[in-house]
Amino acid sequence: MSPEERAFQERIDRGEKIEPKEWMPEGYRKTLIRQIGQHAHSEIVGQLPEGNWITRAPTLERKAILLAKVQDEAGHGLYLYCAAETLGVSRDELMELLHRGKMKYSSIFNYPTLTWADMGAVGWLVDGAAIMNQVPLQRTSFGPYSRAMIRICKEESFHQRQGYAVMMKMCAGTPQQKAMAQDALNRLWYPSLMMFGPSDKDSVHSAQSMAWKIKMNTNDELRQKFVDQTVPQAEYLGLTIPDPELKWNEEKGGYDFSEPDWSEFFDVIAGNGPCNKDRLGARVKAWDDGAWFREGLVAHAEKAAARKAPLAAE
Amino acid sequence: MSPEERAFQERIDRGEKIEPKEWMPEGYRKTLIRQIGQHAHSEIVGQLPEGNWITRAPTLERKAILLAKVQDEAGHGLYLYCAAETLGVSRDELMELLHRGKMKYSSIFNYPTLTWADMGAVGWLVDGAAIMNQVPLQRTSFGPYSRAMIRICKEESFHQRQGYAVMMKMCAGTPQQKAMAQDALNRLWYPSLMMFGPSDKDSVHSAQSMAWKIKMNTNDELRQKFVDQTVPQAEYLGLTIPDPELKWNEEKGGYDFSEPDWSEFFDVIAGNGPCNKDRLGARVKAWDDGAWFREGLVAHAEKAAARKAPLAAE
Amino acid sequence: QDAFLEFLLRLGDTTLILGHRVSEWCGHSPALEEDIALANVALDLIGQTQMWLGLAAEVEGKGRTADDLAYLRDAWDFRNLLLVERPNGDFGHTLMRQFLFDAWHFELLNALAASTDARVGEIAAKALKEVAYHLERSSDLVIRLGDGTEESNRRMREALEALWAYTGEMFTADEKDRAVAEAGIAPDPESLRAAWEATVRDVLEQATLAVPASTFAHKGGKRGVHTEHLGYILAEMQFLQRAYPGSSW
Amino acid sequence: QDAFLEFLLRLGDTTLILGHRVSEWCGHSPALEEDIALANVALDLIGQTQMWLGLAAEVEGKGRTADDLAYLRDAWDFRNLLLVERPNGDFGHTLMRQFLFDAWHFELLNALAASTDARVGEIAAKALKEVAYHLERSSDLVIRLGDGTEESNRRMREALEALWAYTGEMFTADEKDRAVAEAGIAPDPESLRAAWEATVRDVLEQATLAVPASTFAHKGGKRGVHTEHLGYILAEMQFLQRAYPGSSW
Repeated sequence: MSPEERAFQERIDRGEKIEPKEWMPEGYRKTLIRQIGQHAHSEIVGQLPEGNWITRAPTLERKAILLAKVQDEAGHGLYLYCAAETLGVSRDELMELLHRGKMKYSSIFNYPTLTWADMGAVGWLVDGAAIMNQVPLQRTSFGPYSRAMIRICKEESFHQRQGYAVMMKMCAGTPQQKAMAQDALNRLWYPSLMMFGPSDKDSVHSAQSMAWKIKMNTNDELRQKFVDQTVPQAEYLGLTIPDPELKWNEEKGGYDFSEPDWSEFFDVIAGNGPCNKDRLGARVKAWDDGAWFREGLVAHAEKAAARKAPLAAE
Repeated sequence: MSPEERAFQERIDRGEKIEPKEWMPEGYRKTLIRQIGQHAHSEIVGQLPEGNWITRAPTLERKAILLAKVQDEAGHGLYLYCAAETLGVSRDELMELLHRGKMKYSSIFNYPTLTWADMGAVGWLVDGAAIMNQVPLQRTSFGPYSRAMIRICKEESFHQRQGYAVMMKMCAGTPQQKAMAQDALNRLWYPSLMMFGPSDKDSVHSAQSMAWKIKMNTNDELRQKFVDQTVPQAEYLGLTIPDPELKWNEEKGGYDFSEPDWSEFFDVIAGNGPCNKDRLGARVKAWDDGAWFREGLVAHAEKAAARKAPLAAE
Repeated sequence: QDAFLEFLLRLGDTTLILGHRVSEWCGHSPALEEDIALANVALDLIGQTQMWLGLAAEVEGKGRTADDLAYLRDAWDFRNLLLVERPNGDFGHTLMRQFLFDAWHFELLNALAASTDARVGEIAAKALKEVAYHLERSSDLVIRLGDGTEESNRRMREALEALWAYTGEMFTADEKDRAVAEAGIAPDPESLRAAWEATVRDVLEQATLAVPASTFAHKGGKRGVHTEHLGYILAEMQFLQRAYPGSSW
Repeated sequence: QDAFLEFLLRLGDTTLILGHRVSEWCGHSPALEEDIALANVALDLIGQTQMWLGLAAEVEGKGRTADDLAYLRDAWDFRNLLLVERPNGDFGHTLMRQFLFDAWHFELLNALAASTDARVGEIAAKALKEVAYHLERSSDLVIRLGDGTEESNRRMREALEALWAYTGEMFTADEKDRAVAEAGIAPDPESLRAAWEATVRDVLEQATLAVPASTFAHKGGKRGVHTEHLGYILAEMQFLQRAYPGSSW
């Protein structure tokens, strides 16, 4: 470790925040760009599965809540791209990497939303898992990222409560509605567990990221915490977690549960999830179809600037 | 009149059929191309208003009947383009004239189909009016046109009966269904009367066309016949023709009825019907989007021909 | 009473259907800022729908709710303007539709804020703040894209030409419009035209777009005669309420 | 019994949804001959749906009709293959989907014609005549367009690549498939693969298209886990039955 690197690590160890203009190791910068960028991409791709039900929301109030939520997600994307930009990479560059398949987004968004109950389950489980990941990141070492996380966590926990409220309504509703809720849980349970990533035993980058406080907990810790939090919520709803192995382990003070099918996880990562092509295709289409729009705005700005400074322009 | 023209007219007067390779006056050819072409265009544009309900047909049987009907319309288009082609104009040329707005189609298809009852009313009224126009044309002087009309009339009268059957079902159904049927009649009555064209008093071409047996009856004759046929059918359904002036005239042995609003007719002809842009736009889009398809088939045919005759090709 | 109900349905159905159309863009717009802005506009419109249809249900007095009106009527019962059910087209088309609408919506709400009916006045005053912002935003974008590249100008011009014939309906009055106007509940539609035209002329001029000369106007939405598009919107929008009647969501 | 019903729903839902997709082209195809041919294919598929779902309703024995099954079930009750709910895309995409399906459909019906259940055998024999023609036509067009222009080749190649992962589901068996296979009612899905592959290889070779190497297969349709597209199809298809329950049409 060079003296610079040592000093850097000591600042982190003391709990100081690193700010964009300060010195940082290249690896720190790169890891952060990847992590923040992926998170940003997840927010904007994450608009799609929920956007899928806006036009079909069953009441005006639910429609309004869903619209507000999807709008928040776009907003989160914006904060995060801004945080990434402080590291010297532009939003357009990051988007291009996404569109060319060079950067990932959370694989959960490659699953379809098939019934209205998914609007509940996504809020409850997917936002729940996201929060579990994000709450510790409020204390991450990189200042802009930490501040973005603080804003985002506040809204996300609101979303999670709304999602759970949808589930409560469904579970207190007709037998069909309750069946819909159970079906959503069945489909989304394991993909939600996958959101924490494979076991840390199999992860190479984890140790360095944890030292840098870019990653605050191990994947397995967070997954356990998520299961322990979620099982009683499911019980309260009267729903059954689709895991026959699930049971309380008094000794460890948490639930034992089945691992998700990691071969499915790697399939989805490799592009073979149910919706990978549709999701990325939708984003690329939005971007390509909108090129004229962005170019139009740039051209106008240039004209306006030229008109404002007619002498300087000559 | 030249001797040729006189001989030609005498043949027509004797009830002989004119065949494609025989001599005919340029005006006869041009008028026929316009009339047959417009009729062909009407068949293919006419797929759209009914096609609009295929995916929403309320039962599998109704869906099948509607599909068969729309298929027949495309088939009629094909017969008619073939008949026009015998006069030396290709289908592609005619289509291009349609797409550039240089040829018309029946203005009735610029009205929207807004409820399922329209599938009944279109069959009953629109096909009914079309048959009224077409039955006499089975005796038209131009052989290919006459033969196409004979085939078409047979199928059209089948369609009309099916449309009337839909109306019967609706009128015997719930109050909502009956209201839907009445609403369809209200919207389509005057546009159907317009299908016969303005009063012959205002038509310049009529006399020549009638002499040539391209037009067999005056517009007003056919319109009167249509009203006289349709009013009792509406009564049988328990529906009210939306014309307070409608009443039986014992003296003339037919109904007195209100003229349609001819200013609306000319508006629609001028491009300002409710659906003109959507209809023509849909056809142009189908054609343009399909260019690669047609070119692919031509390219393949050329390759196949070249492969069959490798020596001749060298 | 009857005319008042009709007036409220016309307004509430219009904001509902436009909100639906705008929301179709969620996650598919050309820029992240637009995703946010469009979701916001849709959200405002749906919020206004809740108020207008809520009041309509109250005025109707048959125990129906705003949701019943939104989800359990078929196309022929809808009273929205044809303009708002037009398909989104490209993003320029959507923006132009929004601008032509916002410019009218703003004038209407401005007049409604002085309604003799206090409930109408209150809703209008609340909505006016939102719509003032919608108009500011759509005007600005129409100007920038009209006066942008050759392509953006062409797209905005084509959108304007395609939509122009759907603007006249905003200003045509029938006996029901006249009845609410006489009662001082709402302005005479025709009275909004001059201010609307002034806004439109001003913005289009800055956008280097010519105001179309045609005065032809498609009509029918306000009396339930729609385009073929509305049926598809409703089939999608109403699916859950239709498929699971009587459920609570 | 249960497995037999499931088998019939899988087949009837598949023909229904493909018939729906194909019918979306009516009046919008690239040539008049194609308008006619597609309407004809859709018509055949809807006719087959009436027979399969009619038999399903009979086997179910709960007094439901084919129309009840088609119009009053939600997406999660549908058992169609995912392949047939994929959006139409361009015309080449639609044709490729049809070809990949027809090649399987033909082998399936061929085997079903020898079903131990006479009703199944009869329906299959009737449908086989139609489907033999569908396959002839779609094979021919795939060949001509694959071996046409550079653009038509590219479009057919892209369609093939996009759809390939949806073909595997046709050949994967679950316990219900195995139960009807053991009863001699239907062939084991896996047993159809060799003949299908032979047809596909032969046609693609003539079309100068490479058979994709990937063996990944999307699954779920046969147990009611669909793509997001099916919900929209059903909302549209079922609107009238849902909005006017109990009416007779």
